[in-house]
Amino acid sequence: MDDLYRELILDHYQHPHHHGEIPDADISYEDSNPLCGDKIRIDIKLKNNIVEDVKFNGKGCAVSQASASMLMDELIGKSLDDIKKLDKQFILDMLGIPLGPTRIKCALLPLKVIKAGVYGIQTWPDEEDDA
Amino acid sequence: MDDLYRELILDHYQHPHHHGEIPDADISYEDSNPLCGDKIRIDIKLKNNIVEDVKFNGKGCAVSQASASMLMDELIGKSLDDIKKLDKQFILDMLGIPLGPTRIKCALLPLKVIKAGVYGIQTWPDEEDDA
Amino acid sequence: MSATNPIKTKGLNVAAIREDFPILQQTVNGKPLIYLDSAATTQKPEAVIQAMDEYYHKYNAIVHRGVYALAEEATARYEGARKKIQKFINAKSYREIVYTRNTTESINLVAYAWGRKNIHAGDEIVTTLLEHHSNIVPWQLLAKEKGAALKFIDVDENGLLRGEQIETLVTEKTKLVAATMASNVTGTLTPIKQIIERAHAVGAVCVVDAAQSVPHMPVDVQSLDADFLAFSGHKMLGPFVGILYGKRALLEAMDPFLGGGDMIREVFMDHSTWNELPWKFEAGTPAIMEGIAMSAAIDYLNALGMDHVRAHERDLAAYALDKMRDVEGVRIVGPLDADQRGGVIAFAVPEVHPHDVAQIFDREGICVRAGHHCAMPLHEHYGLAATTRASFYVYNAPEEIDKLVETLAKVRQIFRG
Amino acid sequence: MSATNPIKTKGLNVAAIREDFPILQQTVNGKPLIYLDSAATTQKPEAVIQAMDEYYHKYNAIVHRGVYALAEEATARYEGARKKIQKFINAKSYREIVYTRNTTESINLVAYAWGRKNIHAGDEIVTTLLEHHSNIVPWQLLAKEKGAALKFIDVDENGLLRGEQIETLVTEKTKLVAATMASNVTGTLTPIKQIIERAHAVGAVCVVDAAQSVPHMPVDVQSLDADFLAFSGHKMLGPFVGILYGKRALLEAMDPFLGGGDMIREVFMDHSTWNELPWKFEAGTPAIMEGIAMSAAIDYLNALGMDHVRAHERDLAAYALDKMRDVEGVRIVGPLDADQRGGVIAFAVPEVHPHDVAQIFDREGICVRAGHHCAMPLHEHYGLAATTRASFYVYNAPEEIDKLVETLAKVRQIFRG
Ligand SMILES: Cc1ncc(COP(=O)(O)O)c(C=O)c1O
Ligand SMILES: Cc1ncc(COP(=O)(O)O)c(C=O)c1O
Repeated sequence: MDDLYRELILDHYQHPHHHGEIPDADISYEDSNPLCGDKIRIDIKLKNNIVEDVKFNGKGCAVSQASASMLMDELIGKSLDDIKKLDKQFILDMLGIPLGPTRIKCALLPLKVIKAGVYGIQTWPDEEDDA
Repeated sequence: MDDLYRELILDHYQHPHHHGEIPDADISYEDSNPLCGDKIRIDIKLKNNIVEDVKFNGKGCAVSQASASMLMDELIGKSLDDIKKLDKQFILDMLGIPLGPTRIKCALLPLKVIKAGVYGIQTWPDEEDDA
Repeated sequence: MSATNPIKTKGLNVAAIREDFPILQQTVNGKPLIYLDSAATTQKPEAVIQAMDEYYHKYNAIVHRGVYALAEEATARYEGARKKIQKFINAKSYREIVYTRNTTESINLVAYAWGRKNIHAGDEIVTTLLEHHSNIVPWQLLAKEKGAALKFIDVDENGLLRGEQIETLVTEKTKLVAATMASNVTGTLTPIKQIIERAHAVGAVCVVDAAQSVPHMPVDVQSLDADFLAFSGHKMLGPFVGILYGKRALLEAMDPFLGGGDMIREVFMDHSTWNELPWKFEAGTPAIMEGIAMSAAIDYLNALGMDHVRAHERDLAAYALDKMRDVEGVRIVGPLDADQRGGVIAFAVPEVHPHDVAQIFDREGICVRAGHHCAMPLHEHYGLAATTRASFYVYNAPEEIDKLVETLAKVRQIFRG
Repeated sequence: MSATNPIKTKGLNVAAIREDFPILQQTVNGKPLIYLDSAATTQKPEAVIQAMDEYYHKYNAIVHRGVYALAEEATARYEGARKKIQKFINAKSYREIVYTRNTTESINLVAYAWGRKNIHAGDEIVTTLLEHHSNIVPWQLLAKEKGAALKFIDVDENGLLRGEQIETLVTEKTKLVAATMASNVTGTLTPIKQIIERAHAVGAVCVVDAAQSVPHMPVDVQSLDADFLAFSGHKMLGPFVGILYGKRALLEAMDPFLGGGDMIREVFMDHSTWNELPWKFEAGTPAIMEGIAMSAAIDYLNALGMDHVRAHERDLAAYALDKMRDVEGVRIVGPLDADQRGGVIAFAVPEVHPHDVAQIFDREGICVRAGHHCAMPLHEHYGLAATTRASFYVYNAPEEIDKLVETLAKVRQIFRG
C-alpha cells in the first residue's frame, strides 16, 4: 500500500467524519489555501467553553480533507484553550505520513481555519517559528 | 605617447577650433549624452545652404571635445545634404584612435547634435544599423 | 509518431537535445526525472548555464556607464542580447525591446505607464476568459482606479474563444484589448491576428500575452501588428528576466514607469527628463547576467528552428491527447485537436484532487503541476477548482507521455482502493 | 595598516578572500585586474556562483505551487534565503522581506503602493541632497501626481547632512522622509537614526536607502526603527535581485503594486483578493535562482563578520584619503574623516574629464567609475558635472590603492603633455 495514501487517509478522505454544517454554530470560519484555492469551512458548537459538536465542509485534496476529518474527531470535548495549544507537530503526528512542505500546508489548513475562527489568528500555525 | 590621448586629440581638447557661439546662427541645437551628462551646443550659419560658419560650446571629455573641434573644421563649406551623409565611420576615421563602445558615444555626440539640429533626427547616428 | 524510432517526433531529435540538459539526467525518488512542467518554467541547456558562469567568472560589471574593459564587454553583450531578442520576434528596432522582470511586470508596465494615461472613466478594456492572472489583475486594478469597465471574451464548448464576441465586445468604447496567444491551461491558440485587427479597427491598442507562444512557435510582431507583447525568458530556456515589446511610437508617448538611475537623462531638484528608449523604462541596475544569457537561449532555439519546435510540440500534444482519452473518466479541458493548441494539457480525474494526482506522479519521478495555474476565472468556467497539467517542451519524448498515461491509470487504481 | 604585512587591514584577510573570487585572478590589458567599482556592483565569490550553478543543474523549478520534489526543494531554498535575509538585517518576521528587482524597484514599490494611498495635495516629502536618483525620481513623480512638495536636506562644507535642517525641514506637513544611510558618491554616513526619529516625531514614515550600507556594515532594522529599507543583492556579493524591508503593519495596510500570479488569493472576473505577506507584493514568477543565491552571499558575509567588513573598508578609505591628498590638485568630494564615510571616494582632477581619467585607469587594469553616479543634484551642488569614483569592498587591498594613486599621477602627466 502506498505510503502517503495509506488506508487511513483514503478512508477519511472518502468517508469523512463530521462532514456537514451546524446551523446554530457558535463559531464559524472559512478560509482557503492561496496556493491551490482549496477551501474549508468549520462550524463549532460549544457548551461551557467545551467543544460539543464540530463539522467541516469544503473541497480539497485527500490530505486536507483527511486532516480535517481526523481533526474533528480530536476536537470534541476539548476546551478552546486546549485548541490553542494544537500545533503543526500535532497534525503531523495525527496524520502519521511523510509530507513535503507544500503538502504540509494542505495538512495544516483545517487547523489554520480553526485557530482563525477561535482566536482571529490569521497566519499559518507555523508562523511562530519564523517571527 | 599614449594611443588614445595622442597629441592630436589632446591638442584639439586643450585648444579647440571653432569654440564659442554664433549670435545670429541659422541653426542652433544642444544635446547631452545621457550616460555622462556631457553637453554640446552647436551653432551653424548658412549661406545658400552651405555652412559658412560653425561654432560649438559645452563641456565634455577629451574625446567628445576633440571630436567636436575636428568636426567643425570638416563642416565648413559642406551643404546640409553633405552633412546628412556623415556617419559613424566618418567620425571614427576622423579621430583615428581605437575606441570602446562607451567612448564611441562620446565621439559621436557632436555629430548627433548636428544631425538633430539639421534634420530633427533624434537618435544616435548608428541607429540605422539596428532599425 | 514512428514506432521504430519512438523517440522522434516530426520536429526534433529529442535524444540529442536531452544530452544538453544536465538536470534531466537525474533520478527523483529512484525514478528517471520526467519534467512536464515547462509551461511554468523550462529547464536550461548547458550553453545557457555556461553563459551565466562565464559572465560571473570573466566580465561581471555594470552596463552603460562603465568606461573600463569589463563594463564595455558586459554592455556590448547585454545590448547585443537585446538585439538578438529583437530579431527573434522580428521587431523593427532594439528600442522596442524593454527588459523587465517577467511577463507579469511587462503587462503591469503597460497598465501603469500606458493605461493610467490613456484609460478614462467609462472606457472599456476587453480581455478573455483564457487569460492568466497576469493579464487580468493589472486590468482590474486599472479599471477600478479609472472607473473603466473590464469585459471578458468567452470560451466555447471546444475551449476556443467565441469568435463572434471579438466583434461584439470590442467596440468603439474599447480602448485596450488584452489577449493571450496561447492559454497556459487549455493550450488554446487564439485568433490573435483577428483580435489585433479588431482592436485597431475600433482604435484600441492590443496587449498580447506571449508567455506561452514566443517560446513555442515562430512569432513575428510586425506581421501580427501587435502593439505590446509580453513574454518571459525563464519559459524559453533562459534566465529569470522578462521582455516587453512595444511599438516605438507608443513607448515614446508613454510616461515612465519606475523612476531612478539609468532611466533618466537629467535630474534636477525640481524635475527630471527621461532617457531614450528603451532605457526610459529600465530603472536601476538591470538583471545584466540574465539579459546576457538570453542570447544563449535564443541561439539554442534558433538552432533548433522555431518551426520544428512547434511541430514537435504539436506531435507530442496529439500523441498525448490520443492516449489520455483512453484512460477511463479522465477529462481533458480545452481543444482536442492538436492543431488548435500548444503543448499544454490540463485534465481532471474524477474523485481525485489534482494535488493528490500530482503527488502520485511525483513518486514516479514525473513533475506535473496541480492547481488553478493562475487562471481561476477559466477554472470557474469549467466548474473545476483545480486541474492537473502536463506541459511539454523541446526535451520531452513520447515515451514520457507513455509513462504519464501509465501513472494516470495507477492514480485511479489507488483511489479505488 | 601594518607595513610588514601590507595586505592586511584591521578587518579582513584579503589575500585569502581574493582566492574565492575567480574574476579577480584575471589580467586586463596585460595588467592584473584591480576592481574598484563595487559601489556599482560587486564581484561574486565562487560559493555564490556555485549556488547558481547547482540550482540550474539540480533543482530548477517553480516555487510555491509545485508538488513535485524539484519544486519543493526550490521553494524551501527560496523561502529559506528570505529568512536568512530577515536575520541578516534583524527583521521581526520573514513576512517583512519582499524580493524585488533592485533597490530602485523597492523604493518605487513604496512610492506606488504606500505613497499613492497616503500622500495628498499639500503634503511634503523630504529627501536629501546626498541621494541616488532612485531615491529622488520616484518621489518627484509621486509629488507631481499628488500635488505634494519635495524638499531636500542640504549638505555642509564637509559633505555631511546639515543636522539642523533635519529638524527644520521635517515638520508636521511631512508625510514621508526618504534618506540614504550612506552616499554612493561622497561615502557620507548619515545620522539615519536621528532622521527616523524625527520622521516619527512628526508622524511621517521613513524610507531608508540602504544600498550602500547593508553590504558594508551591520544594519539592524529594529534598532533603527526603519519603516522601509531598500537594498540590492548585486551590491553585496549576490545576484541581481533587490530587497524591500517594510514594517508588517505598513505592508499589510498597503494596496498591492503589481498584479498577476502569486500575489493573489482569489481572482474573479470582477475583483480579486490578495495573498498574504510578503507574496502580496511579489507578482509573477520571481527570480528564483537569484533569491536562492542570496543565501550563499549572506553566508559569505556572515563568515567574514559585518563588523570586520566595516573595519576593513574604513581602514582602506583612511589609507586612500591620506595618499590621494598628496596628489597635487586632486579634489576629493565628501568628508575627509574615514569614520564618517564608507569605502567610496569620488574625486575630480583639474582640467581632466572623469571619462578620460577612467579610460587611462582602464589601461592600467583599474576599474573605476566616471560620471555623475546617478546623483546629479549632488554633483550640481559641488559644481561638478561628473567625478571619478573608486569604491572598495572585502576583496580590495591597500596595494591596489597604491596603484590607484600612481595612476592618478600618470593622468596628470599625460594631460600636461
Ligand atoms: C545609494 C544607492 N541607492 C540606490 C542605488 C540603486 O540600486 P539599484 O541600481 O540596484 O537599483 C544605488 C546603486 O546604484 C546606490 O548606490
Ligand atoms: C499565459 C501566461 N501568461 C503570463 C504568465 C506569467 O509569466 P511570469 O510568471 O513569468 O510573469 C504565464 C506563466 O506563468 C503564462 O503561462
